[in-house]
Amino acid sequence: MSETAARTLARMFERMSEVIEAEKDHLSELDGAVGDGDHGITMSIGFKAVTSALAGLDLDEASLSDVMSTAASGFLDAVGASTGPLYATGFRRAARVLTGRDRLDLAACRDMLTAIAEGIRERGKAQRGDKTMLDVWLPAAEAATAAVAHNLSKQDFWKAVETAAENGAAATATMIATKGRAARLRERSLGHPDPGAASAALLIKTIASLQF
Amino acid sequence: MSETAARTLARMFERMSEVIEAEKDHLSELDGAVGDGDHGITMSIGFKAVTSALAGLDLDEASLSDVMSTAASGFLDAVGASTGPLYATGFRRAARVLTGRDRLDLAACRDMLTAIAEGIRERGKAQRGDKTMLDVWLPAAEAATAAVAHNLSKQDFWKAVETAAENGAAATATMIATKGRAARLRERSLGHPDPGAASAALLIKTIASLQF
Amino acid sequence: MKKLINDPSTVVRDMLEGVVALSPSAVLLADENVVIRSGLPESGARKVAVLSGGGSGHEPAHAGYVGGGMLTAAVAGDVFTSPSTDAVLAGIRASAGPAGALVIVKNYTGDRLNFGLAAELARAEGIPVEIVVVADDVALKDTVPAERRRGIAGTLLVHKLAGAAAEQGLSLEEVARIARSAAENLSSMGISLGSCTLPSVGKPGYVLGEQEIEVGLGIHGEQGVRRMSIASADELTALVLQTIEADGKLKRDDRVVLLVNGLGSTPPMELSIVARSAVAYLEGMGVTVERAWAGTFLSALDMPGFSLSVMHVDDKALAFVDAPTGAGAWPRGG
Amino acid sequence: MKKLINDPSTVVRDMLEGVVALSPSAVLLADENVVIRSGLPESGARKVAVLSGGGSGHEPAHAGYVGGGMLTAAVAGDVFTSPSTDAVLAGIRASAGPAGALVIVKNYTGDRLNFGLAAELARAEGIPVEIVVVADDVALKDTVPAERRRGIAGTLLVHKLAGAAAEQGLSLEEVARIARSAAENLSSMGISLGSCTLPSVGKPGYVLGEQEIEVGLGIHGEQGVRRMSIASADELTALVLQTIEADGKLKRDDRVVLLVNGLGSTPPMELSIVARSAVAYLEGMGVTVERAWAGTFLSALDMPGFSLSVMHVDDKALAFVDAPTGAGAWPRGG
Ligand SMILES: Nc1ncnc2c1ncn2[C@@H]1O[C@H](COP(=O)(O)OP(=O)(O)O)[C@@H](O)[C@H]1O
Ligand SMILES: Nc1ncnc2c1ncn2[C@@H]1O[C@H](COP(=O)(O)OP(=O)(O)O)[C@@H](O)[C@H]1O
Ligand SMILES: [Mg+2]
Ligand SMILES: [Mg+2]
Ligand SMILES: [Mg+2]
Ligand SMILES: [Mg+2]
Repeated sequence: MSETAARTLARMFERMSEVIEAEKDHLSELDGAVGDGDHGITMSIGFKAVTSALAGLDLDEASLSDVMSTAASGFLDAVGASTGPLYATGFRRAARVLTGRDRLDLAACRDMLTAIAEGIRERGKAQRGDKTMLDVWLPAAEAATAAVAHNLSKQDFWKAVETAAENGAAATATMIATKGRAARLRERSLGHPDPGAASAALLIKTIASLQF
Repeated sequence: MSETAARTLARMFERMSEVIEAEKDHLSELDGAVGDGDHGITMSIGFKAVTSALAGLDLDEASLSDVMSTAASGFLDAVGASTGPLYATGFRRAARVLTGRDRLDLAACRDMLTAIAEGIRERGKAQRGDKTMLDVWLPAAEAATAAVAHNLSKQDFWKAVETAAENGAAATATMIATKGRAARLRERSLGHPDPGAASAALLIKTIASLQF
Repeated sequence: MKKLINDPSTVVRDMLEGVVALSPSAVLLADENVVIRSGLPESGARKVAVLSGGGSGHEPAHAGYVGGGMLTAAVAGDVFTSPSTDAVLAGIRASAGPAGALVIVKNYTGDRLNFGLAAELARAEGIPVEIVVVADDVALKDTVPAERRRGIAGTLLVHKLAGAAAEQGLSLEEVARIARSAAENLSSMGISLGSCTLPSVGKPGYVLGEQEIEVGLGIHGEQGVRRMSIASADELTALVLQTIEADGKLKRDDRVVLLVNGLGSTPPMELSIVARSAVAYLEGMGVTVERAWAGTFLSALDMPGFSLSVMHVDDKALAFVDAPTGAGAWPRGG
Repeated sequence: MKKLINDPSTVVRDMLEGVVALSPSAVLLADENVVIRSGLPESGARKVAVLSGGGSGHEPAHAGYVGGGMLTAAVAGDVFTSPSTDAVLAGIRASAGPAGALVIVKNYTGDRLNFGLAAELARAEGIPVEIVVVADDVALKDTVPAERRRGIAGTLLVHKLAGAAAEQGLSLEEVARIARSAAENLSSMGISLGSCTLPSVGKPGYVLGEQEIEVGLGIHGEQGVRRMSIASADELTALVLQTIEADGKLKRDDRVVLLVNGLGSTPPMELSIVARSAVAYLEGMGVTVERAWAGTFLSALDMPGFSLSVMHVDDKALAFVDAPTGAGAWPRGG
């Protein structure tokens, strides 16, 4: 059982990397409007580093937690953009919460999403409404928590998570940035979605599509 | 008698300053073709400094030598172009050769011209044909020496000196500069008269016109 | 773009190799863009390590300040890009021992996050680490809250004080306290006469008019508070110092040190003229200028312009300022 | 023209006032643009004075090199104009005693004449004076005879050796001999990426194309040997060092010190990259680089570009190079 779950999680990162690759230019464009235009590049470098780190892992022996902490270290090889330490921290927290677990059931997925969101919050010291990726990860984690509490089906669980993420990303267009580079522009960031939120929604959509 | 001679010599410097002032732009233009375009300015500053230094001198008490050495010091106040130390040295040598003399006869004029030429040669280490002011002062001094040797009249003396100066200045247009800033241009200086030679010819013409 | 480089993609490594080739006091790690003070004793015998760094393009910061009595290590990112957490961690590991490390960070999100995470990872490995964030730029004082001010050239005064304190053998806690107090006593602001050109981009970030200057811009060419016409050195200097004054950081009888910084392509003649204006202004308002330096200390690639940094000092701080250092880019005299 | 100045007509005085305001080791004469080392003993107790100077616009040369162990006085003319004989004489009088003065002159007619006449006048007053002319620019080696080569950035190595020798209390004759030997062992050459703008003129002396550079130009923007397209730092460095080699001044097993000089607006990042190239080239040809520095040491106003200076040294010369100095602009380390 442990084998399969670790492989599944590794596949999740591969798919994430593919999606980011496909949306790379679009993400950089979004960052061009409010930041320094490199978000597609930094995410691409980050997830490539993750998949190549995972390629070095013996997935027959590795635990879920091993996969997550390998992904975290891989992300740290990324060029020093804001996203590097944010996702690395998120993945580290997820590795911690997955320790000793060998099944990717809905409770594990809820805990994983929550750990990532908390890790990003802790590292970046941002709050909801600050126009960052947190405006996607937080509502997604909350939707997952509510879905488990209401005993939703797997399909409905992932539907709820994905919708929360998409709504969160869309909402950033109406926010004024107060964190990261976009913060220097303040009002000028109004009307533009946050690139980090957009990529976060893509990642969550990818996880949802795997229907663990 | 000493009074009159000193006054005459001081008047010579005044007239020189006036002539330089009138030809200032033209001299700078000549320098623009082969040098750094400031020869009119440096000569103007130099001779203004000379006349203002002489204004501080009691001409009823001063000797010919006093006038010359005051002119020399005055010239040293000039901005630091090549001409400053060249003329200052020339005038110092002239002051020395006029020491103890109180008449501006033709022998004194010959010695004065020769001393100026020698001072310039000594200071600048240039030779005839190097395309400098020396190509005017040297032939002028030689013409004066020959004129005295041949016992020429005052009028013929000054005619000979003036002609030698003018020919010397004209000849610099056919020379390649080897001294001063124009030397860096070498062949490119061919065809252009030397500004320092042109101003030297103007100065000698001014002396000649006074017919001491 | 005309730049004295080999390849836009190797500027950082080439530059660091040049820095260490010229500096007997620093070595470059083989696999990371980290410059370390040479001749460090073995881990157990080390004093508190003082680290700094950030994106490249700010030379001589930060590698130029590596040396006894100043930085123990400098971590260099790509041009105008924070170094990775890994690189920072490698720097901490290579330079710090049980006495710990003080990490001095300019207030940019990427730097705060990467240096912050590296510090946390180092702590998990048993190395005590303290972080000091420098946010000395007063230009945006009416635009952003104090904690979001940028870190600019004054940062190297924090390096100096922390490095001198560490060299004295003080504890990490003490060194951190001294660095924090330096950061709090510090105000800076810049004025640019033009933009800068990233080697990888090849053209300037923006173009100013023939007579136009940008007041209060950041060291990556970020927007300032306004554009205006070029004015005299006296006027521009007064403008900067008045902003610091209005921020409540400068008044009669203060004792300060002054840093006149060139942004990358400002000739020494102009920096001396600005320095004259700044000293005269400060002395005119009754401030004592204890030390003053002019030079290119923390640049923004090839940007023309200057910044002024003013730090309040007492006798103790001055002693740290005056303490000897082997860092190649720290100026003489003052 | 955007420059950090007050008035084109006061740049020199303003600049010098700035230099001495920042340098505890130098004072400015009230009525001449002459900077003198502070705290000189009374005339009879003075060591040999070492003077230099020339037109302004070459900052930090020459005032920045005034200080113990380097220059005793620096005489500044207007921008790119030799100082007057009077000013030089004032400098000699103020700095020299019976032990005499060594005057170091870059090889320009105006400088040679004014410094030369001042030396003569000083001698007439009883002050022993020796003159050393520096003509280190090899760029025009195939165009002008050796004695007409220009003096450029290497000059400050002559300042350093002469200053260190004087500080040791050596006689004028000895100090002059050491300076002359330094000048003879010295080769320099520059490459510019653009022109410079005189404050009083307000526009650049010439304009280079987008990709064009000028090889071998002088420090007042005088013509070089040729224009070519920008090339890599490695290539440009090789070009300069090959010219010095071809002049017979560089060969396997030589021991040299290396000065990488910015011409006024070259950012430190680029100078470090050039330094890396130069050290690698020299070491690659079997030359030992005993010391090396990069910085803006002798500029041409706001000209972008660099020059390299190479001086042959033996142990004695190296000891003078390494001797301590209080001159603010002399670099650390090396
Ligand atoms: N403090 C923060 N907390 C959470 N997310 C942040 C924070 N600062 C920035 N971000 C996210 O990072 C994104 C930018 O990432 P990226 O462009 O890769 O890095 P950089 O800003 O360093 O160029 C922003 O769009 C935002 O979503
Ligand atoms: N070594 C020298 N000997 C004699 N005259 C010289 C020498 N060098 C330059 N000159 C003269 O000086 C003139 C230039 O003077 P000026 O333009 O006033 O000074 P600068 O060359 O310093 O700008 C030249 O035209 C030449 O006649
Ligand atoms: Mg970005
Ligand atoms: Mg970025
Ligand atoms: Mg001229
Ligand atoms: Mg001139």
